[in-house]
Amino acid sequence: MDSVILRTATRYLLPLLLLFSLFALLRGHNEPGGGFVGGLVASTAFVLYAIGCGVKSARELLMISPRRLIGVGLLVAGISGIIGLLASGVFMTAQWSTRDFPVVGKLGTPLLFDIGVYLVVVGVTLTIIFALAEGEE
Amino acid sequence: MIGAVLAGFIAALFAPWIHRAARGWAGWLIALVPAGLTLYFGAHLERLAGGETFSAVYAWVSSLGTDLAFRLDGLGALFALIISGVGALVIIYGGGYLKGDPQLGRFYAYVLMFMGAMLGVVLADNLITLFVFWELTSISSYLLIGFYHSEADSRASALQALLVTGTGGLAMLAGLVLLGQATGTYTISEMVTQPQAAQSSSLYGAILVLVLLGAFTKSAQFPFHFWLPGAMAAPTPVSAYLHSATMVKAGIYLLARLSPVLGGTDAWQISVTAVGGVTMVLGAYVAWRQVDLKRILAYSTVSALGMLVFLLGIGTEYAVKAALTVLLAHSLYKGTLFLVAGALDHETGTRDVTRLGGLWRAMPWTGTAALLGAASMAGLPPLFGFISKEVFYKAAYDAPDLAGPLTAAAVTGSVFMVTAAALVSLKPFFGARLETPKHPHEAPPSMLLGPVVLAGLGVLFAFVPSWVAEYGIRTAVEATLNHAAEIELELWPGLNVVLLLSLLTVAAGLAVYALRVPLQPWADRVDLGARVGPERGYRVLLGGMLWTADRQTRILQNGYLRVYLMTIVLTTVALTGYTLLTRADIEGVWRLPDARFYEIVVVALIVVAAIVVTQVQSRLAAVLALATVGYGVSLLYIMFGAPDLAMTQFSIETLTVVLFVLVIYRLPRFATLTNRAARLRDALIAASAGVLMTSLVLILTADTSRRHVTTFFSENSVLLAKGRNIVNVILVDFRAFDTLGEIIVLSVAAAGVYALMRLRPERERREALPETRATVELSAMAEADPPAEPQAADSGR
Amino acid sequence: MEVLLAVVIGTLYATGLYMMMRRSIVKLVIGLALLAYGSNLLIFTINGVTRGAPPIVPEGAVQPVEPFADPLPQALILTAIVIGFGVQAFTLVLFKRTYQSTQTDDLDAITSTEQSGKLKLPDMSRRGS
Amino acid sequence: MNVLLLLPILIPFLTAVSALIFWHNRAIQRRLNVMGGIAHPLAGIALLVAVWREGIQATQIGNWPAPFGITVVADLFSAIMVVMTGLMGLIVAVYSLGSIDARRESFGYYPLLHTLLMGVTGAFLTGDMFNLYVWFEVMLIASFVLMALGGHRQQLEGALKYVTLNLMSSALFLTSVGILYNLAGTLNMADLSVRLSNGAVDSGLATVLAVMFMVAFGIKAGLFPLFFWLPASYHTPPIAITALFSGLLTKVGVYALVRIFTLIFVQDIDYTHTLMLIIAGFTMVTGVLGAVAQTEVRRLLSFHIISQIGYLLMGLGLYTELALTGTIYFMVHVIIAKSALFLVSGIVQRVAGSYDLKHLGGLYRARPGLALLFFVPAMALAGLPPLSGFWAKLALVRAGLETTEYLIVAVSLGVSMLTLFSMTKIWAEAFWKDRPDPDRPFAPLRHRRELVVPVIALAALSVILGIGAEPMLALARDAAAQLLNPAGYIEAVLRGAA
Repeated sequence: MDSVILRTATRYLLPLLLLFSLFALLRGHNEPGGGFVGGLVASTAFVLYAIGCGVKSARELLMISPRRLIGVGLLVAGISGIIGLLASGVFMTAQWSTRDFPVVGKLGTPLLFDIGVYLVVVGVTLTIIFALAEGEE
Repeated sequence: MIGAVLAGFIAALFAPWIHRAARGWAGWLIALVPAGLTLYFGAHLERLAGGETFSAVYAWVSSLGTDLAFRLDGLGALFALIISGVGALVIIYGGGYLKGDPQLGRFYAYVLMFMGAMLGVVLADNLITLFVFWELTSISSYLLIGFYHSEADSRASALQALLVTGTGGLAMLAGLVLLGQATGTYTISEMVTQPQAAQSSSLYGAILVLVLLGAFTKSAQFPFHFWLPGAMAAPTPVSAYLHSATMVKAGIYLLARLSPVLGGTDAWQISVTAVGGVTMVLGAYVAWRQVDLKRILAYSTVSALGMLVFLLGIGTEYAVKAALTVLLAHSLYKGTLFLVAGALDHETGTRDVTRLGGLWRAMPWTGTAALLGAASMAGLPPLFGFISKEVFYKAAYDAPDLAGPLTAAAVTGSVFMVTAAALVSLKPFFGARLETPKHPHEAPPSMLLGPVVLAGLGVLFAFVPSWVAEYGIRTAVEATLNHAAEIELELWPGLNVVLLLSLLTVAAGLAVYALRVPLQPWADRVDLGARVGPERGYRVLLGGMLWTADRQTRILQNGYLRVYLMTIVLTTVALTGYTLLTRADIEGVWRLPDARFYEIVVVALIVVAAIVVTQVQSRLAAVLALATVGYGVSLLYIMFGAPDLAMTQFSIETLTVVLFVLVIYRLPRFATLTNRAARLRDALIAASAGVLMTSLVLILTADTSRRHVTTFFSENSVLLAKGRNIVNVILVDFRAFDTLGEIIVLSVAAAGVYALMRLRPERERREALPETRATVELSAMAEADPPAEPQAADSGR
Repeated sequence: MEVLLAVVIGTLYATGLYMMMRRSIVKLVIGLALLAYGSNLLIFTINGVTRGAPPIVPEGAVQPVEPFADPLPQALILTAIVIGFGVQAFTLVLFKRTYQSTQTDDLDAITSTEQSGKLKLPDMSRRGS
Repeated sequence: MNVLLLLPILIPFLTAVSALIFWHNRAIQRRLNVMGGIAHPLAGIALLVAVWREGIQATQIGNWPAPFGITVVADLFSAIMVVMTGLMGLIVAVYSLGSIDARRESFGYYPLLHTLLMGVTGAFLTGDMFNLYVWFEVMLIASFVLMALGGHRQQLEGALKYVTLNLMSSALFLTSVGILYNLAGTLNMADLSVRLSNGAVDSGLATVLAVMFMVAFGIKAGLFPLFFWLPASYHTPPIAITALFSGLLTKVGVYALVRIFTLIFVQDIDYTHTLMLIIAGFTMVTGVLGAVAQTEVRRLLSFHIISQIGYLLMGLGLYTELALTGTIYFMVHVIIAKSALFLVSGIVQRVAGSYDLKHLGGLYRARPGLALLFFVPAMALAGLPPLSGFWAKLALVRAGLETTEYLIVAVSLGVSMLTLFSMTKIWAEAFWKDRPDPDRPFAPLRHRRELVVPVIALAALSVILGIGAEPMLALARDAAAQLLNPAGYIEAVLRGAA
């Protein structure tokens, strides 16, 4: 799979796809999208990059180990639930900001939760694919 | 009273320590517990004779109607005295018999535990509590029969005894529960006051059979008797105690105890008398033809137990009196003889009567005890055995029905008992002196005390029969019958038919003894298969069970994943399909196809791709066809208002293809491994599941007006949850808990993949295939669990 | 339309199970995937298919316009799809490792954990004489 | 009270996540493991006390009213099961410290262990059918990984079958949940109970669905003829994992059966519960015969799991208060006794070098303490009085006789005899018999404290549960009464709902 075209294409595709994934994540509450779709798109971006440029450089680009990403994502999701527990006494009760933000609309713990989902999905997918790709070396 | 029962268990806990501390004196020391109990129960005799009873109730498992209820009455006291008294002698005896054995501490513990359990049985006033102790005696017996656990024979005998008595015990449990149901109480003393409750119940027959099964197995009645000779694998003091004096009499106790509730009916009389009679005759007949001292005694015990059951079956006041008298006499003389046999074995190194002879000089005390015991067993005056034989004959002779045949049976059994008695006493001690493996000495004091005391009591009781009658037998009979009774025992009843029968019995018995060698070939011919029959049945049953177990497991758990899958699919289809056809009204209008062209195209694409998956030979083609199905499904999602699903399905499909390619790359090509018939069969099974699912969908889509919670989501998504994409709002807010679980699943899956790829057993790299028989190094073992040991491949097809 | 979808679902279940009952590890995992599609589509279909009309509230409105697809089954299926993905990835790797370890792709040969030990009958014959 | 319901789920969650974050630090992971292991049962006990004192507890996740959001709810049965989960978690967590190798530890063993506990706890506490599916999946994936972790050939082979057959069950479960939503329009169990009992749902179709659920959960519970995955795989992972699985996984399947067949599917008891009795009988018999045919201790014990499941199902099938009391008490008893036996067999293997009866022997003389530690739970399992198994058996037998289901009672008593037979087989072969290879010395037991203390705790519990059976039985009876009168459960869940 050592193709110059693919390598170049993925290099340009990566930022685009990542941007789209963030967009899908943030808009998810109102339009089709969300943490899952966003996370999957982002991982696809990295997977394509890994196919084009190798797993090693994909890892370098990601900077953080995908396994750690999983831990962080779970923690973020967990914390978003616990915020609700602390604030209202019931686990996962949504807490919202009072004013609107551009693109996203209101900020709230469900969004935080969705970010956690996003991180977990990226971490999981990349852990799996990287482990498989490297396992055969 | 609970203290008396628990004393044995508590002492059992400490026995090994006492043994370690006191060494040779431990037996004498530990025997203080049962000796103390003997005094304790003895002290109650006076007041029991005065008509009092003693009871104590402690709440226990009230939810299941089980209280620790104990009640000391005459019957219980008679048994309790035998249990604790013989127990004390046996423990002292055991200290000598097993001197130097590393397991002696355990012996004390088990015997004490048994004693506690046995006392529990005879004192319990609650059926379930009685059963609890009953089972504990079985397990103590198991541990004691298997005392010489290195011997395969001991282990097999222990198991046999446990299985036979245990099975009977479980039947009895069912019987006792039914009895409790029928009478409305589990308290025995209450039950006894209303016998009609059980006997008029429709369950009476079942109760009787089940309870009798328990009693008969425990008391070694034909055809369950064979475990008792097997139990002789136990150390001799154990045989004397459990398998002669006490545990085997638990069944007798139960029959006596429940006779007011269950007895008196024709069914009771016929079955109990018949079983007892057959056991009595058979046991005695087999006894005299043994050569092993302990086996002679074991079969004669079987016979004596049969005698007791026989008497309880007759069930008259006199028969009950006879039963309890015989019981007392038997405990004394049989205990003596077992302990003598043990001493002979211990001192000479053999129990084979053909190799024993002329030992009187070497072992005069033992010999005296043996003679007294045997004379009592043979029913010679002036011994207590004579008195018991007299009342026994009289009970049979006076039986209300069939007195003739019953008396004949009683006499026949007794004749052979006399022979057996002669065999164990005359043969070893008199006649020509035979060489034995060990040079014989008189037994040590610890081993003489038991036989001498028991034999002495046999003499003593014969001279104070009225005292025994007043304090031992009468109260017990009254407790058994639940009404007052007049009891007399006499050493010399005067010249009558019964006495003549006794004389005849002794003469015939001695004649058989004298002629035993010439009679042997004849006897072999009349073997009746009694000894082999039921035991062979046991073996066939056990073997059959093992065979069935093995076979069914090989068939069910056959190792073929596809067969497992097939079974599960067929079970699902059969159960669901059957239920659908029989329990549900299938109706409703099936919507006519209103599909649009492009929808039909997508549907056709999916169907074709799915079928292609099953047919292609190339792995890559299969993966691509699978992906086509996946993309097709995501098209369906987008067409029918589920963009989120479509996007998710689409991106996951893409990643899945990458995954498959990464993995399948290294896997082998497809090969067609099954033949056409198997493929057709599988296709039919799979199709049946498909048809079921299609039908379900058709039935269920007929009515989709059941949305119940959806309205809440659509109404509140924007207002309360501040999101317009309802699916996403459900995922991150309304049902975010699901999503939390979901990302955990993902995380674990990732961790799993990572671990599978990176964590491999070290030796896998070295060996292409693991060896078939693992030789596990100790060092590796101590460090970590080894892989499962592969077993020899002996069931492969 | 439901009739067609019902046929699709039946086909997916049938082909999935058929593939699982082959003797090949790879076919087994493909069969599992087909089964997953089948059950997702089943939930989707029986809970009402509605052309177009995703369950999204138009901007400015507070409620979606009827008729709209039931969002709950969609959320459930989405969860199931994602869970299925994770499980499938693990399964795939597990099967691959099994193949590497056993050196065979033939499921019928993968039975080493299954043999029942032979049992000897307790020997009673030595007793009695 | 909401926090009490959440803690048993959150504690293992946070333990697992923290351990995941400290992936490379075994020492911290081990410490977290113990802390989480202790906190979990404590939280469970707190919950049980609350339910005992104040009645059924429920909370709505995200504060969305039932039946729209997800309800977490604990009645006595749930709370008992949560306590047992925490207890088993603690026992196995400690035992693992001494028995799991460093390599497994550094590949996520502890996070996986606690994730499994979280999944199990979640399944016991959720009041929502789909959420139950999710927790099942959490539990399953964690068990998949634990089973395969280490990558030995036998583990992989076992895991292959385990995974495949359990995924079948999941697919069927998911399908059934979809159909359930179609039929009733709700996923909340209490709401389902209401809607299925008030005629809103076609009862014939509900019965069909009930049977589908019975099969789906039946696979997880290991019922006849769906149990194949269990004997194929349970003996392959390290013994600590086997013990945990044996204690909890099939029990979750049984829990789910009990829950739905007391709360939701009670519209055609004659049919469904009779079917259950038939299956229960076959499960008991085939399981115990399977055990009888084994000589490998772990396989033998694995088959016993199946047999015991038959007893649990028998109580549900009889469907009286006493019968359900029996099931619940039996569940507690069997979790303890069976795990103890597995853990003891692990010690035996360490000392004597094998799990195979053919190679074992001589332990009675050489290791009397170990013999006692085996004997107590073994006899408890065989139902010997006055140990825990006896009361469980007695309750079921009584319930069966009271409802005149004589056949199943006879079968259950026969099976208990065979159970005793197979326990004495281990006893006679591993302990009584002389060592077949007297030249091979017994190995000294390393990590004695971590290995022996949990087993002693379990054996002691088995004795206490037996001799002091009354408190637990009374608790089980109250739990059974709650199950038979779902009104309280429904009220607690739907309280304040529209």
